[in-house]
Amino acid sequence: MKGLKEFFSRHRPEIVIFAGKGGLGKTTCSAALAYHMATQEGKRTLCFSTDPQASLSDIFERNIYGQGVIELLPNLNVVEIDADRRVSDYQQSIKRKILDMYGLDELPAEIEEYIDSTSAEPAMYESATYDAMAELVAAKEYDLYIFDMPPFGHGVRMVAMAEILGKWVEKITEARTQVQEYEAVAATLKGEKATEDLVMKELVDIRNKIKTFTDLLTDSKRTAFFMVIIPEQMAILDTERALGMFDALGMRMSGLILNQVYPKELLEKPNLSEFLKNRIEMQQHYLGIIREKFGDLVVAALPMYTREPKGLQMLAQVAEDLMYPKLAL
Amino acid sequence: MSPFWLVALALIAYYVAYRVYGKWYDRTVWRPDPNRTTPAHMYMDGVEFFPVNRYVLWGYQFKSVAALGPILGPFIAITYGWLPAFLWIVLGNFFIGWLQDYGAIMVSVRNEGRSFGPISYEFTGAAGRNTLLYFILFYLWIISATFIFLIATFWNIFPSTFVATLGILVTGVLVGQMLYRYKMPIGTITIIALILVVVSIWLGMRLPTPKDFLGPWTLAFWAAVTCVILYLASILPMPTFIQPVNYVAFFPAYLAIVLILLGALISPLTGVILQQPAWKTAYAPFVGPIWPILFVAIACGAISGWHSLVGSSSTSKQLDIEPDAHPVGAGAMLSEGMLALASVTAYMVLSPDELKGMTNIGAWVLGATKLTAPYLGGDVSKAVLTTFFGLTLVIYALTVQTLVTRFWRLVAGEIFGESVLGQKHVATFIGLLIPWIFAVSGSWINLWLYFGGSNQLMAGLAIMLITIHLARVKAPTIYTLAPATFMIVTTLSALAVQTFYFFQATMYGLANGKPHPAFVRPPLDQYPGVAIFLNGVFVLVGAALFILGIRMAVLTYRAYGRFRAAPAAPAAVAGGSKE
Amino acid sequence: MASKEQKGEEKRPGFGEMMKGVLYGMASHGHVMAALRTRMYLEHLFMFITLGDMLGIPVLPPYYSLRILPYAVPNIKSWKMRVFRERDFTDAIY
Amino acid sequence: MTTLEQFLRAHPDLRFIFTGGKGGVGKTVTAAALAYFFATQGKRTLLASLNPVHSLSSIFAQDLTGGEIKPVKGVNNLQAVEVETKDVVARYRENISRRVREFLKWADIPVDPRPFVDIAVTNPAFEESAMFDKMMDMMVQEKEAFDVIVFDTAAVANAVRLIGLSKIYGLWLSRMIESRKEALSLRVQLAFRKDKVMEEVKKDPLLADLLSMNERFNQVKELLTNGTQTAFFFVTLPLALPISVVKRFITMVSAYDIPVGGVLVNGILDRKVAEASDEEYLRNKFEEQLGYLQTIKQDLGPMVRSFIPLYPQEVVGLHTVATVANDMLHYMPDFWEDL
Repeated sequence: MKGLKEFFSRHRPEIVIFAGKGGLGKTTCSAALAYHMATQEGKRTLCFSTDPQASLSDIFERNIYGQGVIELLPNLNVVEIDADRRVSDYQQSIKRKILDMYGLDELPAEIEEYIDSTSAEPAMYESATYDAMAELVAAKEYDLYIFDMPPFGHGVRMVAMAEILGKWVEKITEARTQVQEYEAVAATLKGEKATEDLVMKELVDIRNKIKTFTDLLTDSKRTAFFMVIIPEQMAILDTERALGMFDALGMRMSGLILNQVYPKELLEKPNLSEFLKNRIEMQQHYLGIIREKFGDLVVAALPMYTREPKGLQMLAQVAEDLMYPKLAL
Repeated sequence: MSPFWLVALALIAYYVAYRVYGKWYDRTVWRPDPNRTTPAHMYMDGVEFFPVNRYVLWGYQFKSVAALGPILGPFIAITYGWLPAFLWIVLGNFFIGWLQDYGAIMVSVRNEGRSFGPISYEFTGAAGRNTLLYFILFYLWIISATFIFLIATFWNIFPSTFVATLGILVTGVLVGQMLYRYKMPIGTITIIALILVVVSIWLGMRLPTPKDFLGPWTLAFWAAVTCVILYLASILPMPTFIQPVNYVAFFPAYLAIVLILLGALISPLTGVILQQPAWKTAYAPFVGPIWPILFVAIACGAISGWHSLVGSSSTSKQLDIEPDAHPVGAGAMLSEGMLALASVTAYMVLSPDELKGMTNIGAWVLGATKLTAPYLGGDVSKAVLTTFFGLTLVIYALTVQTLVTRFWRLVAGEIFGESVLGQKHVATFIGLLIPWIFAVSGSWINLWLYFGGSNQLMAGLAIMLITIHLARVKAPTIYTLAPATFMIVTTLSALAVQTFYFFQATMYGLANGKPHPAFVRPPLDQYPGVAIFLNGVFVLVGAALFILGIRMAVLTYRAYGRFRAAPAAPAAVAGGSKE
Repeated sequence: MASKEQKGEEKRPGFGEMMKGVLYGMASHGHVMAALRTRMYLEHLFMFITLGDMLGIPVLPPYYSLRILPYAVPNIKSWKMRVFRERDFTDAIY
Repeated sequence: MTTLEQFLRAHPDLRFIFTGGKGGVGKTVTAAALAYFFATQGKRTLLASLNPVHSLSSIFAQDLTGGEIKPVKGVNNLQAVEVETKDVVARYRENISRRVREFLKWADIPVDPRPFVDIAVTNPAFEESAMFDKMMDMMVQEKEAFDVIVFDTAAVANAVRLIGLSKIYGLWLSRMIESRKEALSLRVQLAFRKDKVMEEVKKDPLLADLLSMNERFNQVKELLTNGTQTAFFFVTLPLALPISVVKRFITMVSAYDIPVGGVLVNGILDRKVAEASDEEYLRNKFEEQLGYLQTIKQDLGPMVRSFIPLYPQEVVGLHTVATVANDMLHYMPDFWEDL
């Protein structure tokens, strides 16, 4: 197992994404990597959690949820977005824009209701998260962005979403362009000047944003995807499924990170409790399967820590294990 | 006699129709109200409904209604002599023609801008609309058959026109590209287009196509080429093909009208005189007796059903104020009458020698050249003028036919829905294959009369719909009921006569084992079975048109009776709300 | 075409203007209508995938659609009218 | 502390059980154990997994895939289903794309409208709505066939969405219905064949769908907020992250008037196991656990219903589910009282 250090010596991604099922340690890995990159490699790093469970706050032991970008240490910036609030802010801004554009005092009821009820659209929440990510990346303020993906659909959904949004904006731009073309011709024939299309301007803006980000996400040179896995049957099945989804999207997984592994050496301890012995043996069994199934894809393995990894000190430990894994598969 | 006097007389008649009869009729029947909100304002959506100034609308309506009908119809009509044709064009227009065009616009304006499909639905129910739908399906086949035949014929008899036509099409496509892709100003585009039109004519003269090069199959070949062009027109986006081609075609086509009218008006100076007899016969074999045939032969010059379809489809939705309907509807129709007169004139100036037999479809070109050459450079320019007028004939036929083919596809889509037959490519293919077969059959005069019959019948039915509306709002109906009845009886008779001819021909064919010589042309004379079969098909087509026509007539008369007996309709039904 | 709100009592245009109108009507008006209609259907498509749920058709997440909404506000009514008007085959002659 | 047993005795009419919690805390296992328990009590029980990625099959070590309700082999009265949404999504898409195509009947446009329609109906979130839809379906339709339905509501994000949805979904639905009605009445108004269009409008499948969805939604909302029939159980581990998730979760759920059944603490390292050896691992872990359990007791004390020990093996197979079900009701860590 080569470790992430080796990976980063060969690759210089601008974005690192941790995907996978919830509860396996994605957030911990994200936080640890961010900590390492910021403090050891001197990279301006942003760690972004899209996980609605707000665990970044717990890991850094500081409430950062919905507070915007916070600089925890020099170079180490974290943000945990409150997607709900983002959605409602966005809705407000649209309302205000309509009022301003037409000099209205209040919105037509139909429009107001329409805007309000969009928060019920299940994808609204994800789109808002996506938009927040795109916006941060577009600002280009950091050398490295680390995203902790939400657990639903293994975070792969987010990429699928990027793809769909990309296609969507392509299509509506195409339709709009044609609308404009015909409008322009009608105007030309009438001897009038075609009016500038404000919608088009907006679309170009949206498209640039989505396209830049989606291109970045799908460029394996600039974006690295890691998935966290633990040596249990269900996690293995899940990982296989996620890899399938990745393939379907035409994307490549940069590596798997094994977590919560009991050191095999423990077995040699003479008075090992039956309990631990059983667990370790079970793990060994699944590790074998992992080796067989994923082999070289596993880039790092984290031991089962004796304490829940939180706080900067523990993070330093996790980071160390991530970069230079001591465990062998 | 100089054609001038005829044109002058007609002008006076039309002036009276427009100013005196028209104004009186307006006061008595429609009472257009400048304050009544028109659908253009009521439903303004900037796409279908929006007010357009009356000059523009007049130009649009005239352009949409003026086609090959008034140009070629008189050619058949003068079989009986020019006087009956002349009288029909003047009087038919005076008492019937403009009333229909005008009424179609008004009835639509007073019914929320609805077109004839919805109006027939409202007045005569689903049965009426469906009958109309199927009637139109056949009607369009027949139009297509005649126009495809004519285009093919023109290309063959004017060898310089094919390349010129191609030039116009290519220019049209270029204009589309300049407009849509390069977004050039329309002035520049027009200048380039006009230069290219001249180049096209020049090229056409330089590169004549060989005459009859495939022997009897030449016509079939040219008809197939026409179908290919029409196919493209039907499936390509309208704004980038049909419309720009129309734009380019507009200039030569209308220049031709202006030149002929001018030629007729200054004929006392140029010395061109009438050479055709005013009266020839009351019965032409295989064409039919003067009544009802004359009235359907001039397919558009005096009255045409196509006009009310156009008028109620787009024009009525864009009428700014009700009084505009008079100049737009009546004005355009009377102008069309002038176009028909100009054509009659073009035929009249030909000597009986020049107009030999019924085969010379190019007679109009000959006459037009004769009328205009004297003031356009004399004999030297004759070759150019022949190409030019030949080309305009093709253009008239082709531009209308592109719309007809596309329209047929939409009708097929409506009838066959999402099944294969309603599918864009399949529908277009069928909408061209059948007319192609019809065209190749060669019974073009009789087909033309089918076309005229169904077209004028359409007009009669349109006037009936107008009459129903008037009955509904308790306005005087006699001024439309009488013409409608005359048109319906005449056209049904004409259809019956033509169907009977085809029936006779089929029987003759079956009895003798070879097709009747008057109802077959090369190449089908080589295939008697096919020719006889086609005659049989034409019997069926005629019967279908006849039966659908009768059905629609019955439905409209019934509706008329019903509305006549009903108490006055509330104001809302009578038209837009009062402001 | 510019709409004339003052009805009935517009001043008579000069001959040149008349001819311009007539020529435009003959040469271009049909084309303009065809272009406008094509534009309309394209706009239908555009609106379906941005604000389709305004028609009670639950379509894509309108997160970015909302940014289009302000521009569409004044046209929503006429858009609905255009979408829902039942069209007949006889409306398609232009 | 009211134990799970006491709680269940006090709520004999419970029909809908939901489990929630952070990912990886053992929700599915807990749900399976609860269902197993109800089944052994002689209640006709349905265990429904609403996860986008199902694991019922691996937990019961038998094939429960396919989206059909299947009996669980080896347990009387217990049936299970791994809910699939493909059919709902496909029907949904087809329905919408047909409506859209209708509007383009006369459209003569230079583009192929199909990809536009496709993109308009491609939405990963449809699956979530569809899942919610299926859940509503089950609550309304399978009510009679089963005495108890246990829902495993997937990772917390989905569960939040599911619950959140139940509030805004109503708003969204009623707006959709309104728009659709407006659309249909406009259609009639702008039709020339009013009677024909009226017929079509009456049969409008979209509106029918929306209305039935609304009706089901109202029924479900009532059921969801009914404390004698419904209970939400939250699963946590004695670790900081899952605990804070559960806390946030409970606040939210209560705000929606959804009855909370209680908190189930999973993965308890028993004192005996920890002290049986002198490994640092277990000792440290036990120490750490005491701290977290203290937090739980402090913050969630009265809500705690049961404890599930940490097993040396992964919970896979029917017998282990049985063990969990048994422990869930009877296991009590001896140090809880002293915390």
